[in-house]
Amino acid sequence: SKSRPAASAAGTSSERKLTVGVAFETLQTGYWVAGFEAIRHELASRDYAMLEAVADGDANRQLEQVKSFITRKVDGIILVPKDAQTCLPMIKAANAAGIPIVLFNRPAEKSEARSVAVVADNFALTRETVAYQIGVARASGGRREAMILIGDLGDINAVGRRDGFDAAVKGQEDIVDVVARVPTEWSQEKAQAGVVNALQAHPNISFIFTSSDFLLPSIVSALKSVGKYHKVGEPGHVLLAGFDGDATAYAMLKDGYLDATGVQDVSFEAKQAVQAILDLRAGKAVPDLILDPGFVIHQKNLSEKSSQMWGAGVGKK
Amino acid sequence: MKTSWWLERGLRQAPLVLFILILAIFGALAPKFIGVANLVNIGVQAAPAGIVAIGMTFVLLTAGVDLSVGAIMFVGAAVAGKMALNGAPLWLALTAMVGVGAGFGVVNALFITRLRVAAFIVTLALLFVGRGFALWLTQTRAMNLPDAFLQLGSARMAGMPLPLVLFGLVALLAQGVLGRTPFGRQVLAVGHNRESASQAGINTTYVLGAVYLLSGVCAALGGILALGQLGAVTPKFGENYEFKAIAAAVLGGTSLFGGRGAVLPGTVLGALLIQSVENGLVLLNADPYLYPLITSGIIFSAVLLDSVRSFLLERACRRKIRMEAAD
Amino acid sequence: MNAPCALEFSGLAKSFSGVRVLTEVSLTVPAGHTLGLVGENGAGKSTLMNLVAGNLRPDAGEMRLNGVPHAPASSAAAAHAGVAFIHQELNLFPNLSIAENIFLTAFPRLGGTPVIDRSRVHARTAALLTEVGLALAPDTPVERLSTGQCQLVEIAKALSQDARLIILDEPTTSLGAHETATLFALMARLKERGIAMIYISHVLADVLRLCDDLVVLRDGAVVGQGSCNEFTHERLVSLMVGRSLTQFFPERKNRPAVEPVLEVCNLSEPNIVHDISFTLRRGEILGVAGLMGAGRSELARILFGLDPYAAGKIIMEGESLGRITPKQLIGRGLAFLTENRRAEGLCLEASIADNITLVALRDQTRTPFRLLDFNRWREAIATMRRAVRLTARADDAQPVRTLSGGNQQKVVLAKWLLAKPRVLILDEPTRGVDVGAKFELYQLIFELADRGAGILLISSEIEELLGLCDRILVMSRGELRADLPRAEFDREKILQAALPVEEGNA
Amino acid sequence: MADLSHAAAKSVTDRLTATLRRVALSEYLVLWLSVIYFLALAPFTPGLVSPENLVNLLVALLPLFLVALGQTFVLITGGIDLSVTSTIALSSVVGASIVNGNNGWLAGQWFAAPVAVLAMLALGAAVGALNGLAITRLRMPPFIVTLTGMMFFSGLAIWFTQSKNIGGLPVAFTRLGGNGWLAGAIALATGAFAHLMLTRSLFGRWLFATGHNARTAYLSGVPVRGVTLAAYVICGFCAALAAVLYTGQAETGSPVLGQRVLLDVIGATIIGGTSLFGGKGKVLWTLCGVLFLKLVDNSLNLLNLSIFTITMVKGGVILFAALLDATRHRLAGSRP
Ligand SMILES: Nc1ncnc2c1ncn2[C@@H]1O[C@H](COP(=O)(O)OP(=O)(O)OP(=O)(O)O)[C@@H](O)[C@H]1O
Ligand SMILES: Nc1ncnc2c1ncn2[C@@H]1O[C@H](COP(=O)(O)OP(=O)(O)OP(=O)(O)O)[C@@H](O)[C@H]1O
Ligand SMILES: [Mg+2]
Ligand SMILES: [Mg+2]
Repeated sequence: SKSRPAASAAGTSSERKLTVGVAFETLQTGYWVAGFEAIRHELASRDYAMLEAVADGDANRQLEQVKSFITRKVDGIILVPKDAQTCLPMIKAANAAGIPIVLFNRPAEKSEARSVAVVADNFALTRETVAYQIGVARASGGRREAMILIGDLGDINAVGRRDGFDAAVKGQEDIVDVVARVPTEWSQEKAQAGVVNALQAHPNISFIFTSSDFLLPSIVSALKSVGKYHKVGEPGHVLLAGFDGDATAYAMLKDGYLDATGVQDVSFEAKQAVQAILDLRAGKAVPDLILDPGFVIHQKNLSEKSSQMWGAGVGKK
Repeated sequence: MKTSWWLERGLRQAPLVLFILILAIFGALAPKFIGVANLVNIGVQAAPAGIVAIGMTFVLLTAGVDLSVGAIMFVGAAVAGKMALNGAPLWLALTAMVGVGAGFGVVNALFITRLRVAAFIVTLALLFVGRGFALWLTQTRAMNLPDAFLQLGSARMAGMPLPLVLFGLVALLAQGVLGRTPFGRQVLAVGHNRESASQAGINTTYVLGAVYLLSGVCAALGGILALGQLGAVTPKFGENYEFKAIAAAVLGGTSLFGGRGAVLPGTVLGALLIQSVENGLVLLNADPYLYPLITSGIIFSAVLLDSVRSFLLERACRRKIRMEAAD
Repeated sequence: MNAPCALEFSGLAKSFSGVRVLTEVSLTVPAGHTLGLVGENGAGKSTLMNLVAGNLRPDAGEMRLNGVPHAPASSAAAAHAGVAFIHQELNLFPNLSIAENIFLTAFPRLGGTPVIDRSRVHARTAALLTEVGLALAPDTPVERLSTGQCQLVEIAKALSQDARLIILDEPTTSLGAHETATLFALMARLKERGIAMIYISHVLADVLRLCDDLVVLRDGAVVGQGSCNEFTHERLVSLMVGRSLTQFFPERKNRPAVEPVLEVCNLSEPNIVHDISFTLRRGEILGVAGLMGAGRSELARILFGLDPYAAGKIIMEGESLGRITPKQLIGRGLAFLTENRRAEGLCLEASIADNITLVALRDQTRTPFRLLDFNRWREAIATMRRAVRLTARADDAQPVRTLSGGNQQKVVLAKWLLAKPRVLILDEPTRGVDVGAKFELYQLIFELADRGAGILLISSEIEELLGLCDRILVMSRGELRADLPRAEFDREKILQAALPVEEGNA
Repeated sequence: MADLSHAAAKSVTDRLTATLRRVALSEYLVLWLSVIYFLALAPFTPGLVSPENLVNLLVALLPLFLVALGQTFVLITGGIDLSVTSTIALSSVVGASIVNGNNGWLAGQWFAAPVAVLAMLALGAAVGALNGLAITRLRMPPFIVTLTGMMFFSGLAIWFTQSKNIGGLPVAFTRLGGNGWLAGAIALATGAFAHLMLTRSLFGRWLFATGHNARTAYLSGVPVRGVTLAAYVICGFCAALAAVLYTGQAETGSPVLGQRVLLDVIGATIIGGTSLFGGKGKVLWTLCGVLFLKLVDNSLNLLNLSIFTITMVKGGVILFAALLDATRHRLAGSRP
């Protein structure tokens, strides 16, 4: 669907400024902050008011927050739920109040509750990213010991990315041998210690995938401490790939340290989410799922794709 | 006679024995585990939480608790990070960080000693205030710090990594203060009973205040070491450190009801034990789902052993009325 | 004598949340004199001393120490001014060693550093311990000491401070005869050094013997004051209680029955007790005498199921008790008043009411749901308060912590009496209890015996044992040394049996 | 005339100060604080006084109240239970895996919901019993036992579900938490029962005695171990009951359900007046503490403050409440 200028929607209720409630489950990584800012920017550019709430990882609290949005009679809700199931009561509450609700980046499970979701596909995008990484490994020849940094196992995105990784390496045992799976619980420290320890146990590790780019500094610090932080193409380079496409990843790509990362298109998702609310208010048909195709950015397509990478934008600011 | 002597010795050193046992088990499963390099690693990784736990030990000894340590680390790191990114020299940023720790410590101390609010609540409140403030400072963004911080973490002193050296020094100093100075002894007395202590002529306000100040400073030092290893400040920086620190201290035999415990070997051993388990599991490439199960199982067994030990010790040392007339 | 008085009070007053505890107290202690301070439980003795020692601040009036106004803001300030206070409720830290307890606020240090000079601490502690007659290593943890030994440590601590005025608040309550004699000798030496002392005790004979001057407090006011030789025992008592007391032990009407309630056969536990056998009969009051550390309290603890025993048998009312918990024993009609009322007898922060009803709670409930019946509950409390004559000033809901020592002991006794026990083990029940109240407690003990309960009375006061018991056991070093029927009661004989026999002739 | 009005004014101010004093010294200070806070914020906070919001507030408060209620029992014994959050998570996923319509063990059966609820409650009680046994039989410190319990049971819940949420719960089950009336009735009944237990029953008295001085209690014939064990079982049970409500509200069995409420639970209980050192606590105090905390949360949500501000203000408000409480104790001359 093509995004339309806001004027038409605003015109229908010009007497009152529209208010949209934005409820995020967390703001704890750069990706979510970027998403939050993109939505704020998008709403501001259309001169809408925004109510904000962050649930800090607690689904029940998020339900309370959505209910208080409803109490305050917002005109639409953009929600980043904790997971696919716990958001159902929130969607139902919004449905019951007749308020359009759009899920940002995480879809809801199928049910009678009506919502629109704008999502990137964690699983597929990770699989593609890792496939690219494997391709590089294959080209360089030889078998590599590999390590994955797994996110919080209570987080569906982390699980999706882990599954994407597993799918990509399946059948590629001749190229990658996964010797270390480091659970990070989304903590930099655990990641750092885990990587150091894994490198201790398997000094030959030369293939690392992190489930989120915000853990990259931990990997870099661990690699530096054992003298294995080299640029792409240099001897001893450890193949590195991540997910998200944040500022650190952009810098590392530019400087030639990172091989690839899976990028979700934040501004696209934000635009789509806001537009979907307008369309729903205007009674137009909106598909249940708006897909952010996302893309893998790597050394070869860097110049061509970097303009779409949100981390590049943040970096410039 | 001889055997009972050995038994008592063994019982007294039980935490150490257990620690060695765990090293042996992991070592047998993953030979790399007991390599010098890895053991040094464990020490380095245990250092941040270890130092925080040392400060926490003092607080626990007074029958208090400091839940704000994690928040202190975060605020300190955020302030230091901002300064460093704006061009301040490293030493200034680090001093500021210690200053933040001391500042929080003083606020805790004021509320607890002067206004007589329960330590749990004061430090819980400061946890919220601190984290909120630091989130605002960082705008919940991750901050990648200049390389100087990372160099600090990988620097060496006398062949040993700087964090390890610092950890050792702080531990020795703390144990010295606790065991060999009047202040240290008074901490134990206050922990047993604040009112009795004040009747015995101890300036409890001073002792309690100093203890929270110490804890704040230790939290900041721990934060510096963590920064040295990570080179970045994220919104989760320092999260759950309060539990980690308390766990290390209690694992080392410090009582939450005050008056009992030690930094060496106690708390230090506790911190090392926890870190060894995590390290060992990574070396074994264990199933991530099993991490919490195994870690908690081992901590549980350690404390269980400790409680069995103190029970047996208590029995062994039960007062004897009659001298052994037989021999 | 123109030297200023060591201590002068004028018009001191103190109240706790509106209740007057001290009114217009004025008195003087000349330098080098020992002042005896006596009064009933709750008369305000400890409170008065707490004012001197800086733990409390007076509402009105002033104090002078050696002629200088004395208004300590804290106990540290009072100690600095030269006042040492040996608390009635021992105030030591069990998690620290003897030496550390003594020097807690005044550690000798190494040079100008903040590091403790351990060898000096050790040496000075050893010297102090010798002076008070306690043969223990300075680094012994205090938690391993008995109450009596703790008391001696408190005294050593007071000595260490080089005080000009030493306050001893009931220092002999848990001392044996021997330790008490050591203490008195020590006090004599201190007096020679010109140190003023205030001596508080319920043992009036001691007070009359030791002190130069006397002050009697009643309900927080001075009712008698003068040089010691103006007072007799009888006069002191009548001043204290406000009426004359003609006898110190009540009349015993009944004699014990023959059937046994508690039989102990060859009870042994290595290093604790050795081959103890005795029988307690219905209605009998069986005394247990012995020196400090004789193992009497240990015996009682074994009987009450708190400590294990290796061999022997305990039979209660014909049934052998195996390993059995206090709860079950209480259910069978056993009661045990321990010697450590603060740690084992009371919930200090809980109310008087809750403490009194703790043991016999079940009797205050009502079926079907076993919910508390508040009427019955209140009634039980009122009855027990009357029975033990608890001070009327205290409210049921008041925490026990705020009671005077003697009244606290009455609460513990009330708690056990409410359970109507058939065997009652009393470990130092009259410790810290004033004469008037003691008489009442004795009456209660007699009443209980008359109702058929067997009573095992452990006491360090031989007079008390002689006056109350039908039979006296003497213990020494965990062994039973003598079993004397009333006809053979003799102070000398008891003391002789209590002395430990040398290893050689054992 | 002027005199008269003067006198009247004086008597009014007198009465006012007397009332203020009474409020300040009341053990329900937190309740008064909540009322004052509510009245003070009402004019500035859009939607605070609206009926829907009040209902939301009350419904949101129920599960937290239940967890805090159980915690009160444990705190009275002088212990602490940090494992309540993972108890919630574990019973949530177990209940959901029994009752869910996709591949639940009892999917579609009419008795699925009651069996699931019973299983959850039994599980909660069992977790509590494990904690209690380790504490009483193995003489381990409660803090560490329940801290490792927190790690273990939460790890178990995540492992059990392999990180997946369990949706598709039947209405018969979710209604318990989702329907405010039912949830309210459950919480009210539990609260009333607990109140009776604490104030009127033998067990309640034993609980307080154990918390005041376990040694004395044991010597006085209180089954200290049994009482302590029971406190942890009750705590686990209440956490599981809260899990029923939380799961119903979220319509999902989630292995991370309730993981963030631990500090809220203990904070609310302590603010209410229950002591961390044992021997003090009341159901009504806990209710007031929970009310206060939730009211603050709710109002800050409605005020549309940023997450930073919310976190900081929450800390400040907790501190302020505690400060008032400490002052009250000092005025009353009693101990906190
Ligand atoms: N903190 C307090 N709050 C309320 N009342 C108190 C407090 N401390 C003491 N009292 C009351 O003051 C009175 C005097 O107590 P005090 O301890 O001075 O008596 P005492 O003469 O030392 O008695 P005893 O011989 O039993 O030791 C008692 O009635 C006691 O209940
Ligand atoms: N071998 C020993 N080692 C350590 N302490 C000892 C030893 N022998 C005796 N004692 C001390 O003697 C004390 C005896 O305790 P206690 O004074 O309670 O005995 P008792 O017979 O009950 O006397 P009383 O009832 O008069 O106090 C013990 O507390 C212990 O500290
Ligand atoms: Mg007294
Ligand atoms: Mg004794």
